[in-house]
Amino acid sequence: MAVIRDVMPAFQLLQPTSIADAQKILDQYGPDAWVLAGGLDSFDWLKDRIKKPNTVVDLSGVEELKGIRETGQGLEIGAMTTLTEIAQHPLIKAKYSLLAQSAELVASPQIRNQGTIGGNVSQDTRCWYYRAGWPCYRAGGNICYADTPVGRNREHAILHAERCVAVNPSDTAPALIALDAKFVIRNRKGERVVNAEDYFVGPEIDITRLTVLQPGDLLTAVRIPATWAGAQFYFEKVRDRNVWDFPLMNVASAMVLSGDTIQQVRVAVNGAAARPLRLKAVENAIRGKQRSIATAEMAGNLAVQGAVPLQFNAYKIPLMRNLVKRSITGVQEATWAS
Amino acid sequence: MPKAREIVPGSERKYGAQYKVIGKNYQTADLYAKVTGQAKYAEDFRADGMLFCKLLLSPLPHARVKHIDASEALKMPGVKAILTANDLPAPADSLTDLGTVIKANPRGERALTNEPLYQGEPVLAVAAVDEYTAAEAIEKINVEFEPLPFVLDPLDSLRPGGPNPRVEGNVWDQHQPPPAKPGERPASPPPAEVAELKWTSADFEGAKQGRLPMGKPTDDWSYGDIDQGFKNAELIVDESFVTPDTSHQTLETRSALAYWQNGKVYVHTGTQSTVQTVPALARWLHIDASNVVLVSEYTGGGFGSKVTAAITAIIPALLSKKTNAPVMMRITREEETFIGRGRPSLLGRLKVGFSKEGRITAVDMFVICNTGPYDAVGDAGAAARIVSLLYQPPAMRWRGATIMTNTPPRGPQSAPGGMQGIVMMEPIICKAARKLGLDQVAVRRVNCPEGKADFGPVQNGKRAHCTSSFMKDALDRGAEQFRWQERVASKPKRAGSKVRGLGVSLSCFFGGSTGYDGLFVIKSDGRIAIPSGIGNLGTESVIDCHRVVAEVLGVPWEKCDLTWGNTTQNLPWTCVSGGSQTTHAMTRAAHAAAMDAKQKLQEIAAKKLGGKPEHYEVAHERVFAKGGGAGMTLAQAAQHAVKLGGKYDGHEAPPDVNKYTKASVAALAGQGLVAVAKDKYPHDGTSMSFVASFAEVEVDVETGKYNIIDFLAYADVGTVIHPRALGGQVLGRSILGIGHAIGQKWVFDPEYGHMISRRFYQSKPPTILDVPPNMQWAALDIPDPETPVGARGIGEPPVGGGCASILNALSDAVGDDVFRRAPVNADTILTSLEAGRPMQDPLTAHI
Amino acid sequence: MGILEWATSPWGQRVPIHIAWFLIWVSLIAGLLFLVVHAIYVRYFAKQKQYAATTSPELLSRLPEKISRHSLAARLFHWIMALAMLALLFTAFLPKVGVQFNWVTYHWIAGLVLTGSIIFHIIHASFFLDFWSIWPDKIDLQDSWKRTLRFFGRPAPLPRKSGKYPFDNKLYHGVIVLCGLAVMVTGIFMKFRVRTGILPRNPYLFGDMSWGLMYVMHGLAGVALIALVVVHIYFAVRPEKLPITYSMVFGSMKRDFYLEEHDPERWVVEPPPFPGSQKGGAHAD
Amino acid sequence: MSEADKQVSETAAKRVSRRAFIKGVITSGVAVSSTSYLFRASTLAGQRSSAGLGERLITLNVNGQQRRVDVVKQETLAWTLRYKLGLTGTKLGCDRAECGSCTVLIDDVPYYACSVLTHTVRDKKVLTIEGLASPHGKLHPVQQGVVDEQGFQCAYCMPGFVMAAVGFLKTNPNPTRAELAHGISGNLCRCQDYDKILTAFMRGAEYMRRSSRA
Repeated sequence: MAVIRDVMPAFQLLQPTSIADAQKILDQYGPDAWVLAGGLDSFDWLKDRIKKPNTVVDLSGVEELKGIRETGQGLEIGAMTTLTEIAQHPLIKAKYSLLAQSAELVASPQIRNQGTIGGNVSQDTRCWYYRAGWPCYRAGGNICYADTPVGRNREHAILHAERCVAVNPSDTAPALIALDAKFVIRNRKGERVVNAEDYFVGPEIDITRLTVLQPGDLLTAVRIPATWAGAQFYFEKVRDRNVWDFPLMNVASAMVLSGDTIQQVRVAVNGAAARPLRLKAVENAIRGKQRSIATAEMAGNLAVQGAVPLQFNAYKIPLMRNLVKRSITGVQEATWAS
Repeated sequence: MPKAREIVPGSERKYGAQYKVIGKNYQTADLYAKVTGQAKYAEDFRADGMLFCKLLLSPLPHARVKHIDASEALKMPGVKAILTANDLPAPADSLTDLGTVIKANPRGERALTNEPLYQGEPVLAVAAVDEYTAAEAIEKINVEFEPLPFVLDPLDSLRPGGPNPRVEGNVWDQHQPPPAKPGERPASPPPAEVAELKWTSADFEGAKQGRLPMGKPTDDWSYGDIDQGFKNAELIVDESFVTPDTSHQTLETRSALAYWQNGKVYVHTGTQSTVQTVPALARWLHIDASNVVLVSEYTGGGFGSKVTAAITAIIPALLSKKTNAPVMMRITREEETFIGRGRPSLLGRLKVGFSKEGRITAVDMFVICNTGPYDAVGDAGAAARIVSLLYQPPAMRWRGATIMTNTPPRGPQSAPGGMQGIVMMEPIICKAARKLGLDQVAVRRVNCPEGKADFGPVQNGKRAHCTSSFMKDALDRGAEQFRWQERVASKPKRAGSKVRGLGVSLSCFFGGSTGYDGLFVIKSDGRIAIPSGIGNLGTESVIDCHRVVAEVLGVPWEKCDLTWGNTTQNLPWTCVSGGSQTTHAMTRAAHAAAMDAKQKLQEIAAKKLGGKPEHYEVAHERVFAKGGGAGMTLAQAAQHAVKLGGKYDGHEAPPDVNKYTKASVAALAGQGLVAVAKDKYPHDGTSMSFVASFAEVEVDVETGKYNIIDFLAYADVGTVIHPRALGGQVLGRSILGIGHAIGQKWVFDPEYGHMISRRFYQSKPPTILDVPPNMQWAALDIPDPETPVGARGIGEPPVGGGCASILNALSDAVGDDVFRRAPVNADTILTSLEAGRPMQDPLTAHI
Repeated sequence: MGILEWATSPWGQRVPIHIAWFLIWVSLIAGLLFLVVHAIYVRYFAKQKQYAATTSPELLSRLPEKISRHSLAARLFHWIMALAMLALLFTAFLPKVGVQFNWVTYHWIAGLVLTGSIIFHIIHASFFLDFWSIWPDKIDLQDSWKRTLRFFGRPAPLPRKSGKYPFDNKLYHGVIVLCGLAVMVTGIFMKFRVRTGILPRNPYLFGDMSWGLMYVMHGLAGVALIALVVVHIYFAVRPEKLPITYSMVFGSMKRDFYLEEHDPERWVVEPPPFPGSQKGGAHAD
Repeated sequence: MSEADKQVSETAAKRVSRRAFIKGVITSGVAVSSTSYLFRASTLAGQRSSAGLGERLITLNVNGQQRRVDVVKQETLAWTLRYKLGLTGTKLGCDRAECGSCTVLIDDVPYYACSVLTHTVRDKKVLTIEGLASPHGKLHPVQQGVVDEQGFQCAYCMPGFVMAAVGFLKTNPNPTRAELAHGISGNLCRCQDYDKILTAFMRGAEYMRRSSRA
C-alpha cells in the first residue's frame, strides 16, 4: 500500500543479442516478461514499484533491431533505432522529413539519444491518475478517475473515449500513420505486418493496452513505403513546455499535390484519443479538392465532429480543428516589420 | 536570421568604477570544486556503517493513525529500526535574540505524525542496510488509518458547514500577550490555537459571477480615505484573480545524513543558513545547541524552502541515535514535492480607482491565502504591503484570510506574497491604462515609488518607508534599453495566426536586514581568514559579502581565505540567506568588522610606533602614518595583536555581539588580529529593492501556444557587488517568476485529496527553451543611502516582475478579458479566445 | 488464486474491484457438468415418475385439446429477456476470454432492455397474472420431501403432480430472480460509471468499497447466470420437456401432457368461455 | 566483505586525493568522506533468480579506468557511480529523466545515468564530470568557460549540464546561442540561471574550437 518511489524492485535481467533469443525468452516467460527498449517509460513503472515484473528483457544488445535500411519498397527502421538517429538521418530528413520532425520534438536530447522508435510508438499513456498507480480501468479496475464530475482532465481525450479517457502520448505515431508505415511484429507463430493505424487500439477494444502487442509479441521494425517519399509534409506539436512535455495534441499530414489539387493525402492526430487517429473522413473529403483555406477549414471542422469535451479539455476541440486546418494549408509564418 | 556567433554576455556594463574589488567580476572560491564535481552536497557524503532510511507517507489527506503493524518489516534481515511519531522528543521552546521565549506549539509540524494533515506527510521511517531493503520493509508495514474530513480549497472550508482541515478548525488563532511595560521583556505569547472561520451564504453570493466572495477576514488594515478615493476616481476596476501553488523544486532534494559522536549530533544537509540551522535543529531534537554540528558546504537551491532545519534532518538524526549508526535519508523527487514546501496560492480581489491621468486614487484589496495544514505563511499580508509600496495608493484597505487546508505545507518562496500581490495588481494597471488610453510605462511611472516612499498601514503613529527607491530611473532606462516606445509604435501587431504583445511590470521586495555580526582574523602571515556563516546557495553572497573586507582594508582578494559550510569553523552570527537580506545584512556586518580591524590596526600602530590612532591609515596591506611615514605590515600588526591579547586577538569580545559569535571569537582567540563587530549602522527605513521588467511575447491564436521572445529586467538594487552573480540573480529570479506565468502549478484531485502533479512534466518548471536565448539585465548601481556599502539584496524583487510582465504582454496580445489566472497556458488562451471571455474558474487554483 | 480481484484504492485501502475472471470457466463447466450428470442420471438411473392419482374424469371431459399456458405478452417478455440475457452474457464475457470488440455499449443497451423487460414482468406478474403460481408452496415442500424419501427407498406416500410450474422450475425461477435482480440493480448503478447519455456520469456515487462490492455482486450473479442459462437451455431441449418449450413458443400445451404432469387442482384450467381466451397465469421462467 | 568488494574499495580509495580525504575528516569529525560507500550484502539486493554474484560482478570502463564492481540487476548507472564508485559528481535531481543532473557520456553520447541500467553499459565507455578535466587538473574548455563566466548558481545541475554541453559540442562545435540552448535543453536549472549558463557554454565552445585548432 505504501508509496515508495525511485527504488526499483528486484528482477531478473536478460540481455539477448539476437531476435531469435529474444523471441525464445518472451515465449518462455510470457506475461512475466517485461520488454525494455530505451526504458524511459519502463523505468517509471519500475521505479514507482507499480509494476514488478519477474523478468526484464533488455533489447539494447540486439543489433538486428537497430538501424535504418533502404529497401526496394522504401525504408525499414529497426524498432530499437534511437529517435536521435531518426531525426538526424540524411535519408529520412530528405524524403520522410515528417518522421524526422516528429522525432526531433520528442522529450529532450538525452531522451532522444536513448529512446527508440519502437518504444515511442509502444509507450503507455501518461494519464496522471493511471501513472500514479490508481486502480483505474486501464490498471484493471472499474473506474476512470479522470472522467468524474471533479476529475482533472485537461490533457485527456475528446474523441472515442470509452470509459477510459486517457490519450496516447506518442509524437512519432501520427507521423508514421501519415506515412502509411507498416509495423512488423514477430511472435512464435511467425511474423505479421500491421498498418500503423491498426497497431493502436482504443479502450473499447482493450482498455488495458494501447497497442495490439500481446505477451510474446515483439515489434521488430517499422517499414515506410516509398509512396509518400518527398510528399508535402506538415507536423506540429503543441505542448506546455518546449522540452520534455508530451503533446497536448499533435498533427501529421502527408500530401501529394497536382498543381493546387490534393491528389493523395493522409492526416493523423494524436493527443485526442487513446489511439492516434487517422482522419479518414477528412482525407476523403479533401481528396481531389483545391488546397485552399476553405478546404482546410472544412477539414478542420470535419475532424472535430463528434468530439465530446470533458470539464477541463474543451480547448482541445478548437486546437484539433486548427491543427488539422494547418496540416492542409500549412501555417502562415509571421513576418514582422521590426 | 544570420548566425550570431559572438558570445552575447547577459548585459555587460562596467560597475564599481570607484572601487577596487566591489563591483568587479571574479572567480569565486567554490567554483572549481563545483565544475569538477568535487563539491559535496549533503547526499554526497558517506559514513562507515551508514544505514539508509525510507519514509512511509500518508495516502490520506487527513486521517488518524489507528494502528501500525511493522512486525513483518522488522523481521526482515537488514532492517534495523523503525521510527514513529511516538519516538519523537517533544519540541523545545525557543529563545529569540531579545530574550523572548517562543513556546513550542504542540499543533505545529513535527518530523512524523499520527494525524497526517496532507497526503504525503511522513508517518514513519525505516532504517535498513540499503535502500532496497528499506523500500521492501516499508511495503510490508501495515498502517490502519481512520479517514477524517479534509479540504483542499480555502473557499470550500469557508463555506457554511464546509469541511475543516483540522479537527478543531481552519484558521490559526494567536492570542497576543499584553504589551510589555517599558523596560520589561515582552511576555511570551501562548502557542497559537486552531479556530474555525466560516462565512455566510450571503458572503458567497458573489462567487456565482466568478467574483471572489469577501466575508470576515482574519487580518486587516487600512489607511487614507478609500471611499473618497473611489469617489474621485475616473475609472474603477474590480477583478478577481488566482495565482498558482508552486513547489520550490530545488534541484537538490532535502536529503540528509546524520550521526552522533561524543554526545554531539552531526548533520549534513543543504540549508539556506549555516549558522541559524543549529538552533533550529537543537529545538527539533530538544538538545542543547552546543551539541549540534551542521555541515552544509553546498546547497542545491533553496528559494526559501531550506531556510533553516527541516523535518528531513530530524528523522535521520533520531534514527541514527536509535540505531547507533550513521543514517542517510535520500529524499526522492516525489517526497520533495510533498514535504519540500511551496508557494501558497492567493485568491485575490482588487478594486482599484484611477484618475484620468492614471494615478491610483484608492485600492481595496482582499486576499485568501491557502497556507496548508501548518504554520501560517505571511504571503497575504506581504502581498498588500508590496502593493502599497509599489503603486503608492493614497488610500488603501487590505483584508486577508489565511486559511488552512489539507495540502502540503507552504513556506516562503522567493518574494513570498509580494510576487502574488504584483501579479494581481499588474493586470489591473494594464486594463486601466488601456481604458484610459495611457501608455503602459507612463501609467506605472505615475504611480511608482520615489525616494523614501511610505508604505503599509500606520503603526505606532507612523507608516514604514523604504530606504530609497529609484524605480522611475529603472523604468526610464529600462524602457530605453528595451526600445519600448519604438516597439509600441511598430505595427502590425498581428501576422498570420501570430499576435505579439508587450508587457512591462513594476516589481519590488524586501532587500535586507540589519544587526548581524562580522568576524575575521588577520593572521600573522598577513592573510585574512574569513569564516562565513552565510549559507552557500550559489548566489555567491557566501563569498561576495566578504569582498567588502578586502575593499576596506586594501587587501588583495587573493590573500583572503574563506571557510564556510561547517559550524565547527567558528562562524559569526549570520542572517538566514532568505528574503534577500544577505547582501545587505552581511556587507554591513563585514563592513563593521573591517572598520573594527581598521580601528585595531590603527591602535596597534599607535601603541607600537607612537602617536594617535587617527594618525594612521590602512591601505596596501599596511598600516602606516598618514602622509607616508612609519608603519607596519598587516602581518606584523597581527603578530603584535597576539602579543597584546585582549580585544586585539579575540580574548575579549565586544559585549554587543551575539553569544554565538562570542563563542567563535573565544575559539579563534590568539590566532591573529581578531576583527569582530555587530552591525549597528543607523538604518531608519526598510531596505527594498526594485526591478522594472519588460517582456515581449508572441501568441499563436490558433493553438494558444506562446513564446517569450524578449525580456529585460532593470534593477534598482543599490551598489553592485558582483555583477555576474547579480545578473544571475536578476534573470534567474525573473525566470522563477516567469515559471508562474507559463505553467508551474499544483493540481489536486478533489475527491481523494491527492496532489496529482507530482512529476516535473506535470508541475512544469521552465526549461531553457521556454525563455528567450538572449535575456537582458542591468542595474542602476545607485548606492542605498542608509547602508555603508550601499548594497541591497536582489533574490526576491525580480520574481513578481518576471511573472507579471509576461501576463501583461499576453493581455496586450489577446485582450484583458480572456483570463484571470496564472499560469496561462495554451488551454487557458484557446478556450477563452473561443468564448471571448474568461473560461477557467478564477476561484480555483488547482486545475 | 482468490475468487475476487483486489486493488489498492488511492487511500491505500484494499478494495475488491471485480470477480476473478476464471470464474467464467468455473460457471460454464459447472453448468455443463450438471447437464452431463443430469443426462446420465435420467438415462440410466431415473425411476419412472409416479404420482398420486388426482384427475377426475369429469374434469377431463371439460378440458380443451390445447391448454393455454403462456399469454402472448408473457411469451414476448420471455424471449426479449432471453435475447437480452444472451447478449449481456456474450458481451460481458467474450472480451474477458480474449474476443475483443466494443462491448460496453451493447452491454449496457442490452442491460437496459433486460431491466425494462424485468420491470414489465414484475408489474405484469404482480397485477395481471397469478402471482403465486411460480412460488413454491406448502405442497411443493411436502412433495419434495416425499420424493426425497422415496428416492432413498424409504416408505413415503406418492407425491402429487405439480401445479402450473413444477417445483424444480419454481426453484430455478427463484434463483434466476435473485441473480437477475442482482445484475439488474447493480447494473443500473453501474450506468453512472459509463457515459450512456441517460444518467449523469458520477463514479463517486458510492465509496470505493461499496462500488467494489457492487462490481463483485454483478460479476458473481453474472457468472452464475452462465451456468443457469446453460441449464435452462438444456432443459428446454430435453425431449420430455419439449412440450413446455413448445408452450413458450406457441402459448399452449397439449391436454395429455397437462394431465400427465400437472394437477388440475393445483393448476386450475377453466374451460374457455370462448376459444382463445383463458384465465390462468403464465409465469414465465 | 568479499574479495571483490575489497578490490573495489581499494580502487576507489586510491582515486580520492589525500587532500580531499583529509578535508573530509576534518569537516565532519568522523570518517565521513567521499570514498565509495559499499552496500552491505543484503538478501534483498540479491536476485530472485539463480543469478549469483558471479553475474553481478562486472567490469566498467569509467573515466578511462577499468572498474570491477558488484551491481545488482535493477541498479541504475547513477547509483553505481555514486554509491559504488564514489563518483558523486553525477547528481540525482529527479531520478526520472526529467532534470538532467545525472547526465554522463556513454560512448561520447549524453545519457541520463538515472535511466540506464548499469548492466547495459558493460562494454561501453562512461565519462563523468570527474573524468573531464585532465589528470593534472587542467579544466576542459567547457569547464573553463563556466569558470570564466561564473556560470551557474547552486551548481547542483552543473555536472549534468557540462556533460550535456560537452556531448553536444562534440558533434556541433560551432553552434549559435539558440542551437546550443536546444542542444542542452535536456537539463533543468532550478536557479533558472539559463542565460548565464548559455553565455558560459558559448565561451566554452569558443575555447574548444580554439584548442582543437591549436
